[in-house]
Parts: sequence; C-alpha cells; structure tokens
Amino acid sequence: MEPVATPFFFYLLSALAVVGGVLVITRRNPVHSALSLILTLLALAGLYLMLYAPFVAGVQIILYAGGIMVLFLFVIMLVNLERNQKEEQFNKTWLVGLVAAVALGTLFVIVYAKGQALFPERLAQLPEAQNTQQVAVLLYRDYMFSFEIASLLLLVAIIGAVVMAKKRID
Amino acid sequence: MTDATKYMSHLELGERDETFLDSNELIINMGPQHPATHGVLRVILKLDGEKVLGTECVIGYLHRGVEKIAENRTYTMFNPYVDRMDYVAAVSNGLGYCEAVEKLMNIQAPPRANYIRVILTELNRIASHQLWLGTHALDIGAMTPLFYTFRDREEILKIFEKYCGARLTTHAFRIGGCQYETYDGFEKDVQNFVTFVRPKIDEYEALLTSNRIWLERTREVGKISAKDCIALGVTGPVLRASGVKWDIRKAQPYAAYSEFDFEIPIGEKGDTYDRYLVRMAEMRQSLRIVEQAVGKIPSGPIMAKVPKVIKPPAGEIYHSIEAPKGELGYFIVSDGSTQPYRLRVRPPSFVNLQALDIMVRGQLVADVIAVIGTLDIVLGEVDR
Amino acid sequence: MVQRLKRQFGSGLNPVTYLGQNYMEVDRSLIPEILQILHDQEQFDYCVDVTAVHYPERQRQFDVLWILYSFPLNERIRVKTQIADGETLPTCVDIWPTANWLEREVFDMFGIRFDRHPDMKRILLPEDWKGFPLRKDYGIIQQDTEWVKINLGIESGQ
Amino acid sequence: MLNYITDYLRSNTTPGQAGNVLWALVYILIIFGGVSLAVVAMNWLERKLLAHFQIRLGPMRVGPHGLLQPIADAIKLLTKEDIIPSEADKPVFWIAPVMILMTAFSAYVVVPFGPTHAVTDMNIGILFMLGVSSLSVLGIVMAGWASNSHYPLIGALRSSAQMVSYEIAMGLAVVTVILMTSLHGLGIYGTGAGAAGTGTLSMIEIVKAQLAQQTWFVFKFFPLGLISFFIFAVAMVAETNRAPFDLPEAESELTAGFHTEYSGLRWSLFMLGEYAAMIAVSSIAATLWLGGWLRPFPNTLTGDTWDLVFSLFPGLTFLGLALIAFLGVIRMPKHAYFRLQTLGLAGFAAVLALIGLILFIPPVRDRIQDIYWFIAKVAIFMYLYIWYRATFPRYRFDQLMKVGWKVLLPMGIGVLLVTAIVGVL
Repeated sequence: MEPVATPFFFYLLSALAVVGGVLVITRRNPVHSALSLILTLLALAGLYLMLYAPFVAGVQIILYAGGIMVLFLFVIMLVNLERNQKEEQFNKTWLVGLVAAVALGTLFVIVYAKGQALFPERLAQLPEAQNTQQVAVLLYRDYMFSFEIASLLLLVAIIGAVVMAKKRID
Repeated sequence: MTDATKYMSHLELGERDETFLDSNELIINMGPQHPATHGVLRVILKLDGEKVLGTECVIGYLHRGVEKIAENRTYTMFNPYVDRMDYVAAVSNGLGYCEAVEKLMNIQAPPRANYIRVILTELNRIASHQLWLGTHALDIGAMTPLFYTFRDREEILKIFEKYCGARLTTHAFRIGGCQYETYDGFEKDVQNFVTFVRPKIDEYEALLTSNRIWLERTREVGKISAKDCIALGVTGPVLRASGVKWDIRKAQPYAAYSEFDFEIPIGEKGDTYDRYLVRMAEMRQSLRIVEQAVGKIPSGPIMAKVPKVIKPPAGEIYHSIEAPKGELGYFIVSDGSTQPYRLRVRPPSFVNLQALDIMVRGQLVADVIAVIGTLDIVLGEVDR
Repeated sequence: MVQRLKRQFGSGLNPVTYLGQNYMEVDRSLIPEILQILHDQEQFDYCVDVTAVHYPERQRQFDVLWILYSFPLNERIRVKTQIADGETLPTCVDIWPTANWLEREVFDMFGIRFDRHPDMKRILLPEDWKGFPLRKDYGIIQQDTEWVKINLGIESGQ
Repeated sequence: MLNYITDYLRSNTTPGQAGNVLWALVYILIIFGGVSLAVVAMNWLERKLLAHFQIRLGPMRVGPHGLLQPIADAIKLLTKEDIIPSEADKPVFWIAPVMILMTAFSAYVVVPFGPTHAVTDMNIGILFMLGVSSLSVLGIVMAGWASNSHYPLIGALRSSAQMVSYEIAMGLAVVTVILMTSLHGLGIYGTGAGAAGTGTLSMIEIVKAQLAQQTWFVFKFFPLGLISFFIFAVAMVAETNRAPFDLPEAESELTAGFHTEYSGLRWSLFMLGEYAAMIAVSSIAATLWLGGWLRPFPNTLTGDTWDLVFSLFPGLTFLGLALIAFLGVIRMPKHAYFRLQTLGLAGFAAVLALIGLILFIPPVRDRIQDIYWFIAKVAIFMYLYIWYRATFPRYRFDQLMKVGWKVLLPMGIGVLLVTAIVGVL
C-alpha cells in the first residue's frame, strides 16, 4: 500500500496519544481519565497500523479499547465517585513520581543516543499480508512455552480475584 | 429519590445476600409514571444489584373517595360510580352493587334479567382477561399479543355498545334487574362471538404457551403458596393458580350461576405461568357459560317490582361476587333513608397487590414487572 | 359454633342474623381473644375485609367490623365491636397478614389506630392530609375551601 | 475524467488497496449515504412490517402508504428541543452518540459489497470489524454514565455486560470460519481448483475462499458451519441490543435504557447508529457464511444461461416492487382527496420500474449483480430482525447471560475444536 501523508498522520497520532496521556493524569473525574486513556490507546493502534502491524493494531482495539477499558469504566462507575473527586489529586509522592519520570526519560534518550546503530535505517520490510501469520508463528512456535506460562499466570490471577471477591460461602 | 427513604420503614426486613460479590444497594422508584405499572402505581424497590430485597407500594394517586361519594348519593345515583373502579370489568362491579342492594331490600331479580347479567358479566370477564393478557405479554416484551387481544376484545365491546350504548363504563344493570331488553339479534351476536373467539384463544396460546422465552420468563417467577395466598387474602385467578379450588360462582352462587355447567381451572405451583394458564382456561370456561346461557335464556320480565324511590330498610349486608380479579364485595349499611349510611367496597386488586412484596422478594427487577402484570391489578380499583 | 362461643363469653357476645347473614356484636375487651379463636379453632382462615362505620351521635362512635370467611366451612361471619374516638384496637396482622393494608385504610379513613401494627400510616391519602374523610363530620369541601383561601384568597371555590 | 472512471471500473482492486484516495473517498461517501438511506428505509419498513404482523396498517397518512413518514420523522427529530439534563456530564454526553455513530459507520470500511466494491481490503478485515463494533460499547457506557440518572446507568451496565459477553461467542464463531478458509478436510468438501485456501482475515479473501472451495461456509463441514452460523446469528442480535435481547431498551423495565435522557437530534443519532450496526453485523454474517456477493448456486448452476438468469434478478426485483406499488395505486380509494397520494404512489412505482429496466441493460446488469446479491442477503437478516421483534418476548437479564455463557460459549468452543479436528484429518 502506498503510504499517504505519512509524516502528517504520524504526528497527528502521536500528538493525540500525548494529549490523551496528559489528560489521563490531569482530569479530576476518573471517568474522564479513563476516556482519555482510550483516546491514547486508539492513537497507539493507529501508530501500529502505520508500522505495518495491523494485527497488533486490531488486537489493541479489541482487547484494550474495547474490552479492558470497558471493564475499567464499569468499576469506576460502580465505585462511589464523589469521594474520589474530593481527594487531593497530587499527593505527597509527586516528587518521587517526577524523579522516576525524569529517570525513565533519560534512559530512553541515552539508549537512543548510544545505540542508534542498533535501529535499522528504515523499517524492515515485512510483507504486510503476512503480519498475522508472523505473530502466530512467534507466539505458537518460537515462544510457545512462555506464551502458555503467561496464560496460566492469567488464569491463576482470575481464580485468585474470584476467590478474593467471594466473601464467604456458608 | 430522597423522599423514597421515608417510606422504607418496613423494608429493613430484607436480608442481605452476602454469599457472593458485594455490591451496592440501590433504591429505585418504579412509577408512578412507568409503562409497566398499569396506571399510577408507585413501587419503591430496594435492590441489591438487580435482586429485589424488598418492595413498598405507594398507592392512592387515583383515590377519588368512592366510599364518601356513596354516602352523599342515593342508591340509584351511585350505581354508575361503581363502573369507574375496575374500569376494565365495569359490568362485574355493577352486578355486585345491584345484587347487594337487592339483597338488602329483599327483592329478587327475574330469571331473564339474571341470564342477561350472567352473559354480560362473563363477556366482561373475557374482555378483562384479554386486556390482562395483552398488557402482561407486552410487559414481558411480546408486543404482538396486545394487538390480537385488543382486536378480539373489540367484538365484546361492540356487543356492549349495542346493548346499552356504552363500551367501557357500561352501567348495564339497575337495582332490580336490567334497564334494557336485549336488542334484536343479541343471541346471534353472542353466539357468533363465541365461535369467533375460540380459535383466537388458541392463537394466543400458539404464540406464548410453549414459547421457550415465555416459559423462562414466567416459570418459577413470583411463586406464592396456597397458604400464603389465604393468609394474605388473595383471591381470584391468583389464588386458583396456587391450587385452591375456590370460586364464589361455585361456592356461594349468585345471579344464575348455579344453573350452568362449568369448571374451576386451577394451577399447581402458583407461579406466573400457572396464573397465565388459569386465566386462559377461565376464558374458555366463560365461553362455555355464555354459550349455555344464550342457549336457554328464558323469556319474561327483566325488571323486578322495585319501588320508585329506593329506600332499603335499616340494616346491613355484605355481598360479594367473583370479579375477574377476585372477590369483589360490597358492605352496605342502611339507615332506612335513600342514601347508604356507609358503603364499603372490598376491592380484589387492592388486597391482591399486598402479595406483591412476598412474591418478588429475592427475584430480579424484571420479575417485578412480570409479577405486577400477573397480579392483574387495576389502579382505579386499588385506589378507588 | 356461635352457641359455643356464647357459652364461653356470655354477655360480651351477641350473635345476630340479618337477611341470612351472621354477625356477632362483641365487646371491645373480647376482640383479640375472639379473633384468635375464630382463626385457630373455628377455621376462619380468610379475612375478607376490615372496615368501620361512624356514628357520631353515639357515645362509642365507631363500629369496627371484621368480615371473615372459612374455606373449609364455606361460611361467612362478621365480627363487630364498638369503640370510642381515640380508643385503639389490637392489630390482627399476626393472625391474618392481609389485615395490614386493610387496617391502614381504616386508620386512613377513620383515624382508628391499631396497636402493634408494623406500619401504621396513611395508605391512600398523602401523609400530610388533614382529617379522616369517612367520618361523618368530615366536610367534603373543607379541603377545597382551605386551598382556595390560601391560594386564591377567596372564601369558597364552590 | 470519464476515462479515469472507466479505467478504475476495469481494474481489479479495491480503491484502498490501489491507494486511490479519490475513489476511496467516493466509496466512503456512497456508503455513508447508502447506509443512511437504508436506515431511513428500514425505519419505514420496520414500522410497516411490524404493523402487518400485528394486524395494523402502520403509517398511512404521510404520503401514500406512509412512504414519506421517515422524512416527517426526521424533520420532527431535527427540530425538536435538544435537552441536556443539568446534572449530566456535558462533554461525555455530547461525545457518546457521536462515538456510537462513528464506530457503526467505520465498520463499513472493510465490508465487501463486491470483489472490487469495498473501500479497502484490509488484511485484518474481520478483526477490524469486530474491534470497531466492540467500541460501540464505550459509547453506550458513556451515554449511560453521562446522563447521571439511574435508569440509563443500569441500562448501560446491562448493555455493556451483554455486549462484552456475546462478543466472545461471536468471536469464536468467526474464528471457526477463519479456520474453514484454510481447511478443506477429508477431501470430500471442495476439491476444486485452488481449493486450498491459505487462511485469511480479509473479508474479500474469505469470500474468495468460499468461491474457491465451491461452498458457502454455512454448508461447510455440515453441520459445523451451520452451528457456527447459528451462534453468530444469535450473538449478533444480542450484540445489537435487539429483541429478544433488547434488555437495555426494555421499555417496561428501564423506560428507554441508556438513551432515556436523550432527545431530538442526539437521540436520532443513537437510532441511526443502532440500525447501522445492525446492517454492519448482518453484512459480516452474509460475508462469512452466506458467500458475500456470490450468487446462489455459483457452482452447480453454471453456464451462460444460468448466469443470464441470475443476472436478471436485480431488475426483476425492482419490477416486482413496482408491480406491488402499481397494485397499491389500483387499490387506492377513488376519491378526490386521495388524488395527490395516488399520483405520488404511481410516480414512485414508475421510478421503481424505471430502475428495474435500467438494471436490465447488460453493462449495468453485470456490474450491479455482486452488490445486489450482497444486499439481498443482508436484507434477509434485516427482515429476521423485525420478525424476531414481533414474535418473541424478552429474555430476563440473568437468562440472557446464561444463554451467552452457558450455551453459546461452550457450543462455540466445541464447534471450533471439532472444525479444527475435521479440518486437519
């Protein structure tokens, strides 16, 4: 597919993602935060598409935006909101947070500067049509064991959550 | 929402289900403007998620003080008022009132009048049940039966209109008999209606009786045992669906009911589905009665000898009939004047509505709607 | 049955039959006991109605009535007692739960209170209604007149 | 310009695939307009059909046989007062209907109306459709929450719980079909040339696989295809919140569910979104199981004669509709009052007949066929939607969940496993 106005869309999507991310932490209303997060996730899906990874983009939309965030919203709606809104937004750990953010940012910059040679000049030209197959091969052939371990872990987590949520059975 | 808590006093009885995921308790107002409460009934629901912990009915929005009106009207003048209580079964109301006053005055309506009364009352029972079926099915989400039942109910209303000029609040009977002689072709009309509506009732049943979704929505929903029914004074089809074979038409026959052959359909479990089946069977039995009555309607006068001014001797009387909703009773105290000293109506809907709470506890919100529908209340009668 | 009760309670109970319908006039003090016996021993398992009649010129202004029915016997009976204004009656909700709303309605319309009733408040009329409409001395346009006086500033809306 | 058009029409790719922005835009506009028009038509058809199911006449006053009723409705909705509850969360309240509408319409980007008639042939087509339609839950949740009122909130919670749970069954049914594109098992199903599909998520490739395997997937691995189709057909009704799964909008329980507080234009956006979503999922079903744009019996009734016969269908359909309209003209009451209406109906019939005749012209006939069959298949689903609504009572919420989790989900997994086993055998 001939790319269309690639830089424009890249910057648009990145800007959306950043704006969404900022809104997530600045909104007082948790529902608004969650909605901003969805915006970020959708922008990221767009970026994946631009990287010729449509399968990842699709999964991003279905799982994160469509599934997980809906559950998030569910929980937020069921929990009493009024109390949360009155709470002070930035509590005393904001300094720690800031330090951590700066450290992470520096790390990114350093890695990018030092290891620029590691990144290919251009994107590896994977045929777009085989992206899904590639993901499947990686997951189910090369990294099958770790994939299954991860799913087992999730299962354990689910069972644990149910057990914890269940108060007691007489 | 805030003032609802004021009425919640006895709702604390509901036990909290702590066996599964903890969730918020919610108090919800259903009505008074709600499509499924059949009028202006307001039900305050205390919910745990979608589970009903308790209900409280707030009624009286349609209270018109019928009993006070009666004390300020003569016996004849009050007759049309009773039609306005259970307005979908106005004929039954009129029958109960006229018979109560007749009993108080110790007069007997002539046989022909009694036959006309039986025919019209039973037609009215069918109309009432048809209306119930349509709205009940609509509440559960089946839109179509409503139109079918209204189409067929129309035929009954046409007969009423031809007989006495009114369709809904008929004022068909007078103290001592009937005002009007049957019109030409009355028997034929009724006969035609019976043959017309029999297959139609099968049609309703074809849509619903074995419909899986209908079964799931109505079976095991709003169960009430015979013991609870009796304790709560519930009468009519609701009582019979719980397995009590009791019908005033058989137990203490009035009008000409002792002369007809019919059965009392009963249910077993007392759930919404049984009540549905009982009412369907009742429609068929009513058709049987109508058919028999039209077949052997005697000739003769339609009015007993009634004094010009109705002035019952001092005394009191309680007379009840089997209205489509249950036992409809009139308790009249006379002081020998032309106006009742006290007239009390024992409304079936009012008493039956009390059972709502026991029927929906522990069930889901959607069941409340099914149960309100199956109780077949008419708010005009609940509030009077 | 009535004879048996008559023997048991003597002058407090007066059985009457009018137009083929039985009722008994019972002294106020005997009410709880008689209702209990009617339900437990005489099989009157269905309370059809609870209501009252107001006789303002009498010393004891109210007749309170219980209309009972027995499914096994297919028989109706009325129990009637006289009480004065302000006097209370024991509730029979624990005998017949159906009396709950019926007693509330009696309270609503006549202002007769029932002791130990779980939820004694108005049922058909609003909570802030003044007066008890089915008493004979309740003027039917009193509410109306009051409203027009306050809201329209005229003497009567009639 | 004309050259450009004819050039394009001769080419063999979708505009998106060819990177042709202009044509992609044209297609988007056509689809947007067409779907909106279809929704309007559905509005009229639903009212009319429901009415006839229920022994009524339905709209009869606005235009002959109420044909102009949707327009009247639209004018009414657009000019209605637009109420936003004072306690509502305004921005979210604003975005919610737009969100629903957007997701419903963006699903059409990958719907193949014909081998070349799609905006783009995305290689994750079906995944994209499922993903985008799952986003509409967000719109519903937002609407319910933003209204700041009990009924919409409960309606939204119900609705989203319902959609999230039925999505799983739906996904399993779809995966079964994707397996079928690459499997042809046992050698008895589809051994024609190119029968070995490669397994694909692209909507167009899925239809092509059905062509290559010489079977619609609803009949493949009988009865496996049929069962997965059934699962999808049930899940799809639940997914679009229609009867008998219309709990979020159960008017006897929750008044109008999540859009109780909406009015006027915004409310109509919800309706537009709902119907657009219905058409979108119906087109998934038609594409995946009923062979998309393929005409019936593409393999058994072959040859030029049959091709000709089937290519006459579009024209015949319109002529049939015109005939019905003409019968309506004849049955119109002969009264001066109805003259205008009669003329209008006659004009409408004439337009239908004209379209029918145009559709007989060979070049048009050939080009329109694919689209015709696709739309015909979708139309069957739309009719079913209305039929359900007239016939079924409504499920209770826990029963609905039970159907989703305890019936459809195990069935879906079972069918998936059996398909895989049968396929590799």
